[in-house]
Amino acid sequence: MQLSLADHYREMLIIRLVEEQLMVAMTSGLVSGSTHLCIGQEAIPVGACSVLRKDDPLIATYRGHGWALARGVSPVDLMAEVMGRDSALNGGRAGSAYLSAPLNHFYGENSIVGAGVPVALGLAIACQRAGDGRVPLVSIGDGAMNQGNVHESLNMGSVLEIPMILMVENNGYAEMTPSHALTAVPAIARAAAYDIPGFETDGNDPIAVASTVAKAREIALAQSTTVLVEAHTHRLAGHYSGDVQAYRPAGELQEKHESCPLARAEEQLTQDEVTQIRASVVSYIAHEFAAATQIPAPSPEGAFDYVFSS
Amino acid sequence: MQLSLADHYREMLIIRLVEEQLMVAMTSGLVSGSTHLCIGQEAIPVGACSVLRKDDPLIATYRGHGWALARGVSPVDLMAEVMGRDSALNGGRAGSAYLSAPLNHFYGENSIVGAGVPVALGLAIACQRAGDGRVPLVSIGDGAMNQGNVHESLNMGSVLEIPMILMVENNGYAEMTPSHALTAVPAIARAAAYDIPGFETDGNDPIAVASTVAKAREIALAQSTTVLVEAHTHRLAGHYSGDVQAYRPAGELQEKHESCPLARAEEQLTQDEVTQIRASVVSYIAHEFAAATQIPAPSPEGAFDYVFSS
Amino acid sequence: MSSVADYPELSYIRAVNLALDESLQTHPEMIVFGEDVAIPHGPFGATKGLLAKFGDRVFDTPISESAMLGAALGSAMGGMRPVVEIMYADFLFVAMDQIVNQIANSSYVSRGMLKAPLVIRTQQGHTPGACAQHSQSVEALFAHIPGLRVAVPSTPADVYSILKASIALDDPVMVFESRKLYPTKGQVAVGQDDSGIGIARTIQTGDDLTVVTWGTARALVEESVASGAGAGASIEVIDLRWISPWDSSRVLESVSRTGRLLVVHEANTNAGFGAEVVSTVAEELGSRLRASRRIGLLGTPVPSSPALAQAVLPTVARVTSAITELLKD
Amino acid sequence: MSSVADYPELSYIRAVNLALDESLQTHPEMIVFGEDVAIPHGPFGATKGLLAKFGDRVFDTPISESAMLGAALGSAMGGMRPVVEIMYADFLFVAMDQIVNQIANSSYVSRGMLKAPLVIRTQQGHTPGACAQHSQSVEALFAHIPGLRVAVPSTPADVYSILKASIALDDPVMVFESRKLYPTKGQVAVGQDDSGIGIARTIQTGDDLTVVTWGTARALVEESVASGAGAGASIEVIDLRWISPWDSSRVLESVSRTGRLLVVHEANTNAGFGAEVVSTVAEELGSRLRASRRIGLLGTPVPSSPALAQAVLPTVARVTSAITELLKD
Ligand SMILES: Cc1ncc(C[n+]2csc(CCOP(=O)(O)OP(=O)(O)O)c2C)c(N)n1
Ligand SMILES: Cc1ncc(C[n+]2csc(CCOP(=O)(O)OP(=O)(O)O)c2C)c(N)n1
Ligand SMILES: [Mg+2]
Ligand SMILES: [Mg+2]
Repeated sequence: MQLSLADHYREMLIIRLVEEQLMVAMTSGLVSGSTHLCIGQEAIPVGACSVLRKDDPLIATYRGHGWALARGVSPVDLMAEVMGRDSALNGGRAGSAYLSAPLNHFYGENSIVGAGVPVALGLAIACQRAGDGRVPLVSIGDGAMNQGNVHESLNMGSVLEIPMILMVENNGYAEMTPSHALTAVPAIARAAAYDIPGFETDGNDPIAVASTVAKAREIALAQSTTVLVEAHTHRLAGHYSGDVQAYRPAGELQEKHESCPLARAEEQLTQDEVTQIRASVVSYIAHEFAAATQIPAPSPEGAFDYVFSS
Repeated sequence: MQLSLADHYREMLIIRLVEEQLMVAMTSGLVSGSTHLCIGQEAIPVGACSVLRKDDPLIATYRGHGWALARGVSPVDLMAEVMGRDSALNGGRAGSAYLSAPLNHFYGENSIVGAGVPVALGLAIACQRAGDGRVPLVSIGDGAMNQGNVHESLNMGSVLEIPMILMVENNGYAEMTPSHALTAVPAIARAAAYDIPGFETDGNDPIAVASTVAKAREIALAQSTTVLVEAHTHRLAGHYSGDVQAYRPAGELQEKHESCPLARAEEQLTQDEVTQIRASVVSYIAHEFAAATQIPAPSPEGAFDYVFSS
Repeated sequence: MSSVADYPELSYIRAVNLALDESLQTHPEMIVFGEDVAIPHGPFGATKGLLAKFGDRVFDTPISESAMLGAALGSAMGGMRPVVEIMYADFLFVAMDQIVNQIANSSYVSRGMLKAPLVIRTQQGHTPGACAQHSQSVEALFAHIPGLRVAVPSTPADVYSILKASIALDDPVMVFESRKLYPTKGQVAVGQDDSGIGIARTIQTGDDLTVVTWGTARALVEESVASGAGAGASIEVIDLRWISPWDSSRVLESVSRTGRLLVVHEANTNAGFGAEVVSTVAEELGSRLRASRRIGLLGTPVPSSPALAQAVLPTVARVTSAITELLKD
Repeated sequence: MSSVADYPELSYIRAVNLALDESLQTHPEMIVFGEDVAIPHGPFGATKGLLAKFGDRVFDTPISESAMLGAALGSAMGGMRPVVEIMYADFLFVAMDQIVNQIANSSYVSRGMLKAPLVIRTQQGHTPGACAQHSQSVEALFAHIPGLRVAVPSTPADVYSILKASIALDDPVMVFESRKLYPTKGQVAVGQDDSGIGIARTIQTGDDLTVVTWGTARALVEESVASGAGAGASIEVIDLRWISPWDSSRVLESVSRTGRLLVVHEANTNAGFGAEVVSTVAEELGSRLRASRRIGLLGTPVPSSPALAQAVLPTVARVTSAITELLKD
């Protein structure tokens, strides 16, 4: 079921406004610690989740608010978790960088670069054996391509013929260092090293992402293989909340803002559509944020539960 | 200074006979624990060391007796170390699988699959900064290509432009599992994933190995890059000393023996040359072994020294 | 219930094999994987015959421990019950992130919504000639990590029951087997479940000294005591079997009677789990702990030569002289 | 020698920066590398200005901790003096093999012929909002490994002198800095070398109770004591500064006077280095150790929400009540 651009836009806007709301919350001292926002990268989770099955397992990085929201996590729950409240997600245990929503088949963010990929491989093994057609997707950053665990997982996924999608969100930077200074070749050029199919896509266009991910998913299942997708995008905010971005070349941010997925969608939608969607999402997020601030901090008594589940 | 085939043969024979002598020693209970012999793979260290500078740093795996010998370690020292004696190498501390000969610029074997590669990268950084034209070589097995640390090092060697040679000895197996079952593509096919030059060579021909390594070394220095060499060979013995090799397809060993580097060299040399070299090496190794058995076990008092060097 | 006399004598490695076999029958969602575990039957034979019997529920992997352990976590969260073999405990270090930062956290951070019913089987310790990279005993490191359960079985019976219980548990368990003990034999209560997670075993009772041990070191203690160490005194010997959780109440009860405590393990003494045992007792019993001592590796990497290894690893002689000295206090 | 009053007030992070700067001048073979340390000045500013001053002796690496630590070992054996930054101690787990199986063994197995003069700088501990994967205190794990030296400095003065001494040393040293302490200020004896490897510092003397602490936990102890904990009693406070080697003789001398021991660290209590401290004292002093206690993380992963983190991490209140209780014994 293909989403219209207006639908995609609405979803992307939800993510954008949640992230912006969190920036405000941070400035107001409502968030402890730092967060990693996905501003500029919204088209990737939105496009991908529009074609994944709702029960395809999902794993993201610390920059994963967009994936949680695109997978159906409500903004109030997510913002409450980021603010350390007793949220419906992880009750404040996870915070911004490590949250999960198991009921939404979102197995969570991961704060260790690349470390979600081996875990996704395991989920993929479980899906394959269940034989019910689910295919996990794991998203990482471009810089993560140089972690050993990613390498090991791609080779293992290939030789064991495990259907899985590795989404590489190439946002131009790893922290404060431009990607090309760290990685010998683009992510896509590594697919051949594992004999797996690889696709590139415009990560600022949710429809392009959707069609690439749909194709990747089909091939993963049909050929029983791991598939790599590299989505080109740009991080339009700092690496983390306090990042002053002194390392950016002059004019870069401005230039990159031109290909912002929201701006691009707005060009294609009518003024009316945009105005209407904006109005509804703005008030939606405002309400959700207000609701999140009403959620109390978790009770310390519970802090010792669930170290083990049995 | 190119070695003649006869010289190569002599060197390879030393390695072969040392390994066979160690098998006998094992059967006689003179060796504690297991060893990993390089029978069938002698052409690689011999060919490579014939063109490396004597002070090019070298690192090998647990299957590294050949590298130590090709680098000039005397058989008596090596065999004594393997037998846990107070050898001139590591005084029995290292044993078969972890020995080193720093005076020969052999930084040692490594018993952790792939783990010598990051260390070699560091040596390469030191060589590059010394600026005296040394280039480290690190040898690993084909199965090691799937360890994360190898991946990380190749990428880092590439982006930081570090001259280093990674030698992959593809001997058909990783322990008891044939290589193709474990690795999605041949090692050589991964060079492109790091944007580094890659060469294949006949690992059963010391002259082919020598010329490939010479070329790799030249390019590493000239282009300031890490270079990958895949040498095709075959392990003609078990993975470790006690391996009964039940996993081998019928006839495989026999077939592979035909391309044994020693057998092949013998075909090209005259009968006289072979007889003469054999006679001298046989008696040389016999003497060295006898000398090794005379070396006492290390004194336990020294066992606490050098945990730290300062 | 069959009488004890009927139970078979099995080697430690065969007990491992049997526990895996029976568990694969009991738990249809269980899978077994690792390096050389399927077609080659396992480097030490732990998985012998399982491929033939259970087909692709038993499979070989590349030499990629991070991917293996991540695959264990992911497949466990996805509804399976993986048992993964890490060939030597020394190799855990190439993949420790998946244990410490991933596996150990999953239940806690998700408030129990993500479960990780998985077992990491490995073997550890020194055998003659093994190098420093194949000789370590590393259980203490994992006991320090919240969210992991850690067992160190020392007999065929214990490895059998502990493995079965660990596999049935919905939490991640690390089982540290012993390469040195693989050939040793003992009666195994086949079919009997002993799901005592964290329960120690009292090997012999006594009133003058408590000796706590586990894993390969247990044999040193037994040999020392059998050969008359502390003759005349009455010595209690406890095999912890688990170090996380561990049976502190049993040890406390014992030392509250004996007033003396010796802990013997093969791992390095410094910051080893013996320190946890002694300090827990010291905290609880105060000056009623009259004398204590720990015996373990003496602060060096393990050298390969038997002549050297003997000097740095725990020995029967060291156990015996510690027993003698402690009894003087 | 300038008088103490003349020494500048520096922040902890600035003291790190100065130690690196001065060491780069002293040791021409020293190099500094890590993620974002050169062009971006370091994620926390530890390496600010070093690239400009020392050029390519300071360089950025890909996000590849195994390769980084291997590069540290190799370059050290090759004659350099690398100082590598691991951004968070939690990331050590992706690369622990290079530390435990490679770096720690090199001197011993080669009988000192291969030297590894390298420093692994990292920072650890919890700060508000940090998740379980960015909050751990892991020093105890490394103290258990023969061949490594481990420091946990708690003040600008100490991190400055410890770093300089560690860099000058021909052995591998792990320096666990503290993110939480980075902004804290203190006088630093610039130019004065205090090469006391393994030497603790007595913060205040006393005769009724010995409190041993290190790293971020020191502040809890100081605050507790300053706010009157154990009022009327005389409390000795020792900051270990190093846990491998550690200043056991100082602690023993102290407890032999006080008979009571409290150890406070931020790391998990179970199998933490506090256990080594208490059990060493128990072994040496026997029943003269009348009472002891350890305070640390209470056995959970560290939750992100401050409301929860506060419940599981050590606090001033927990220190104060432990002091009160211990003084009753
Ligand atoms: C193993 C590990 N090393 C380092 C870090 C610190 N770190 C966090 S994000 C990041 C950059 C990652 O870049 P990239 O993969 O491109 O993802 P992006 O942040 O751009 O989304 C680094 C180095 C980490 N979290 N884990
Ligand atoms: C990290 C790690 N995992 C597993 C092992 C066990 N192991 C030793 S040798 C070996 C096979 C390696 O195969 P390959 O790299 O092809 O080298 P070869 O033995 O054929 O020379 C394995 C799995 C190890 N030593 N280190
Ligand atoms: Mg990026
Ligand atoms: Mg091989």
